[in-house]
Amino acid sequence: MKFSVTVTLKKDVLDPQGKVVQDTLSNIGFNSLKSIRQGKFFEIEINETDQSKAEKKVNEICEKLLVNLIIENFKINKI
Amino acid sequence: MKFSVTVTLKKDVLDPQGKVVQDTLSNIGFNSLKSIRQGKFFEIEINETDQSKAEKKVNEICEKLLVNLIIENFKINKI
Amino acid sequence: MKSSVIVFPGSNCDRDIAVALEKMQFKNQMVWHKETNLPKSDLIVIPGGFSYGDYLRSGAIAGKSKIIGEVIKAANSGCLVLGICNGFQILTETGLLKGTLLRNRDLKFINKDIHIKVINNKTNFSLKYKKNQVLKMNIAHNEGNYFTNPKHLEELEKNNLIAFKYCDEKGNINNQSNPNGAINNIAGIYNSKKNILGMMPHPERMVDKIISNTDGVNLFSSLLN
Amino acid sequence: MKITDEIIRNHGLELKEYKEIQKLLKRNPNLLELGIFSAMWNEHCSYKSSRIHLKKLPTNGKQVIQGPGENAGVIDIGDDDAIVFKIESHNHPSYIEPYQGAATGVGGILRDVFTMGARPIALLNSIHFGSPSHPKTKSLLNGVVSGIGGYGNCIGIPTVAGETKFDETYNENILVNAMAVGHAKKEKIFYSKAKGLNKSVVYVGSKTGRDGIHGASMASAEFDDNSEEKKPTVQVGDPFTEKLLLEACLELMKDDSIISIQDMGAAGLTSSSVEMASKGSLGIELNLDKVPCREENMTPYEIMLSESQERMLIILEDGKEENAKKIFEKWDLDFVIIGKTTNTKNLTLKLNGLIQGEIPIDALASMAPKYDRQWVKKKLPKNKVEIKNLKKIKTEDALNKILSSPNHSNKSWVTNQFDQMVMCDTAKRSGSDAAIIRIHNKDKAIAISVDSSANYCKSHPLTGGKQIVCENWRNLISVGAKPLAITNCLNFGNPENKEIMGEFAECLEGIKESCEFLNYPVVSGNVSFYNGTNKKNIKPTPVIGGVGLINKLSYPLDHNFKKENSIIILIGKTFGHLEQSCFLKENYSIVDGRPPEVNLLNEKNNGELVLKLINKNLILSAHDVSSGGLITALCEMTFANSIGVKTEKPKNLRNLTQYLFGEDQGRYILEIDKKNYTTVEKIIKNADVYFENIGITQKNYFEISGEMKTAVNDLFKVNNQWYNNF
Ligand SMILES: Nc1ncnc2c1ncn2[C@@H]1O[C@H](COP(=O)(O)OP(=O)(O)O)[C@@H](O)[C@H]1O
Ligand SMILES: [Mg+2]
Repeated sequence: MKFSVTVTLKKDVLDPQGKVVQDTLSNIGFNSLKSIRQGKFFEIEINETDQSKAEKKVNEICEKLLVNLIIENFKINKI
Repeated sequence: MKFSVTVTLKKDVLDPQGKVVQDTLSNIGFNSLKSIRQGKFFEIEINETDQSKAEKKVNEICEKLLVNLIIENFKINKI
Repeated sequence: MKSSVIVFPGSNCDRDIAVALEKMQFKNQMVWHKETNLPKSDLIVIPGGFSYGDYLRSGAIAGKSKIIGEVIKAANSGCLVLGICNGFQILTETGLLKGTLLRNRDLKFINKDIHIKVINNKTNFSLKYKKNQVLKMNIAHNEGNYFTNPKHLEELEKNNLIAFKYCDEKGNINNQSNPNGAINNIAGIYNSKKNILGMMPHPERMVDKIISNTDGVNLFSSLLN
Repeated sequence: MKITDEIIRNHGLELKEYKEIQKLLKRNPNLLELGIFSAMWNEHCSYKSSRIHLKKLPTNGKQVIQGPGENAGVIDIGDDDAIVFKIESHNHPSYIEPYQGAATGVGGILRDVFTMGARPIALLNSIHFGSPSHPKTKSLLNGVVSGIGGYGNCIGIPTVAGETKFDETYNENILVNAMAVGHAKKEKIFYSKAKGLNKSVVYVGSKTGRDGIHGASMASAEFDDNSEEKKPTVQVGDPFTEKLLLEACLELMKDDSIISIQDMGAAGLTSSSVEMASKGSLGIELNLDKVPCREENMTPYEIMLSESQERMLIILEDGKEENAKKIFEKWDLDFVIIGKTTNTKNLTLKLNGLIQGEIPIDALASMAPKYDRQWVKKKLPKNKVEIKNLKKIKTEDALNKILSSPNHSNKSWVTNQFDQMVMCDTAKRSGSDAAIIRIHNKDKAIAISVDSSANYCKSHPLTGGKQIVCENWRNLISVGAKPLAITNCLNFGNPENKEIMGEFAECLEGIKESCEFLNYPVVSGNVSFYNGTNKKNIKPTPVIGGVGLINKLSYPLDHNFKKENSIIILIGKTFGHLEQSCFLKENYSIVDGRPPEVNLLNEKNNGELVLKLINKNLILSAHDVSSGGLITALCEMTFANSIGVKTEKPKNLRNLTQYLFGEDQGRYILEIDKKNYTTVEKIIKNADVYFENIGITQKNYFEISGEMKTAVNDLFKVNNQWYNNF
């Protein structure tokens, strides 16, 4: 079973990458950009046929390793 | 208008990050994991009310700056 | 004084810190990350480098290693812990130190000599320095942009838990003298009990006149007291 | 599958070469075999156009332990210490994907060095980009610099010196050359020559994926407008795994388990296995089903031609397999016995027991084509530039132009992205004439520098070839090191063009003359041909990487003025040679005429004298005079400590502009404490070396009497502007 996980920085956390990208874009003439924030993306495949069990596993993987819960949020989607 | 962009490595391109994450997960006891690949995620907000125009802009931003087209693929979604 | 240096795959300042510790007469041991027992030590050092390639987030994977559990136990019972650069990142990932280290402000790796000011000189790590003394140190990192929430920041400032701040040659702390965007120019912090220090600059690179200078020596000699 | 002419051409082979293959095999090759031939016979692996010329280089000397032919050269630096070093190009991959191309270039050269049993102690690079105004330059520069840093910083080896240059000749073809230097014990050098029958052939490191299949052929094919399409073969570097591989290999090398070891570089498993067997006059048999693969269903063709990084092939002594395996498992690396040595002198490839291909090793190695390509000599250009006819420019303005030009600007934007201090033995970092690296736990050190002069080489390849070796030698002398040996990376255009081949042959002749005269042998190197696009070739750009020895590092010398009121002298004669100079290029956009003459006798005498003075502790700071001439060199000496200088105009005045900006060779500027001046003067006069007393240091101001006086800090600012654009 396959899932995608998106990890994003929490609202009040500084996003230096997003900021530089935004500055660069406005330097090269993209003025309509309002905001851009950068995060991570994972594609996870798991040997498990029961969806709710699988989802629980992925959730655990996120909380234990993939995500720094102090500064990041995450979202899981089945794909 | 808001979009999400997911950037993933092309098939057959080495993903050193994903590999280390996978090994670590199996070391800390996640045995059912089949594969994990890492990518990037962006949330982009744009001052533009026409969806197709907005999408075109986002596409351009991706190709010009966010994505390394040589080794990465990307997908845009309206959110 | 007994010290232990924890070695992770991808650590690369482990030898450097060992050389500095031995030069300062510490009895030092290297501890491989797969070991489950930590030798009895007065000081544990988590060295700089790129543990696990800094993949995922710098320090994240090392923060999950077996030996780290032992480090946490020792730290909680009062053992002195020093995390330098990647070691600082690992300490924040384990929660031993609060806050986090984000990408540098301009997204580039930075290696250069910078200046830092000794903010608290009353700890086991700093008592040989003068208050507000300006030190020339070397930094080498991609993710040294210290960030924390406003509440914790206030706690750091109020309880004198900031070890060092970036400054210029003359001691001015401002945006120009901030190499990586760290909040309030923070270069190193203590935990509330002040037995754990995390810092981005590399004191072990400043113990030999032929190579650089000796501004790092007093950090180690403070620890010997 | 039928092998068509098109398939042959797609493999970068000429039809006549294919005929040769049929003759050697006495049959038609299958596709796997064709792929293997194409990898081994391409320019990159076979050196088919260059071998005849490379043979002429001097490669011997008391200091040489291993010359060209191994993974890297090895020299003796006294006691039981040896230095292992080599330079290599990664030009084409870096143009296609600058970050990964540069990163894997660094990874590759590091493996060459630690395969020989050395712990890498320093990295250097020579990078050449197109014109700053070219639309691609900025992102290529960014990508290459962060790629070099990304790899070196992560693995924890300091990047300590290099050169960064811009010229429109590299618009469509940048140069990325990486050099690695390692330290080994003299008695513990490892070689690639296989020995003994039925020995285990072991694969260690990363898994094999479909990376860079046909990269080796790509690296030697000229670009055309479709080259963007070749992209998916890009290799991705994994410095973390390389660090594990480095530590695991060095751990295994502590005892004597290893008979032979070879990294998998260009043409991966193919070239590594063939090289080991060929050097040992043996056969080798590989079971491809045993090779650790990253993707499912990889074909023998893909496995043999993959250029996945961070892999090694090792031949082990009998009975050592278990222990070796333990070491690699400790470091979380794959370790698989994939074959054995045989007496067949064939490369035998099996899949699940069935033979997939079988080729005589000799056919791949010693019988590979060798061409004596046509070449033409280049005459010394006529004197052309009439200085008198040029529009007058104020000295100060001309100096500012040079200091703020891309090629002369302060490089800290680049070098601050490299960890220069890790390992804590870097006594002089980038910014100095040569980097100084202390040998760990000892008080001796080595000095290292890389240099090139494409304009000189273009104008007159013979002189240019001579000049770069001398400039490199001078850079080492300037930090007090005795130059010992060099490595070289020869970046040229299309060798099938006889002008280009002439540039190659004559640059090499020049290199040879200097190396011979200076007892400065070549111990390793690399040739990169086909640098160019659509028939437009780059200027000939040989790059020299030199290593020298400092016997006792009590006081690392640099080029920064140390105090006020010291006496400044200039060693060597000034004629005022302005053709091909930086002065003409930056101020008049003139790149014309002949390069400055190289007088090897003076070069040697001057260098040896300077070294003697330094060794007697009579010199406060030293700097060689190179591009930009005397005034630029003097200026560079003032920056670090804000100590300026006051110089007098020369007494028997030639043209002042020529005097200040001329690029005559073999010159050094020395700062001497007043109290030592008479001693120094006596030594110089005894050595019969020409020198001039040109001025005195002073606080804060850079002054040429009656001509200009400017605050040092202002000049420094000018020197630091250019990279702010990035
Ligand atoms: N890409 C680079 N990597 C490391 N160091 C560099 C690089 N480019 C330039 N440098 C350093 O900048 C300084 C100036 O370079 P250059 O003008 O080529 O010196 P020189 O004329 O003495 O050969 C040198 O110390 C050189 O090592
Ligand atoms: Mg020089």
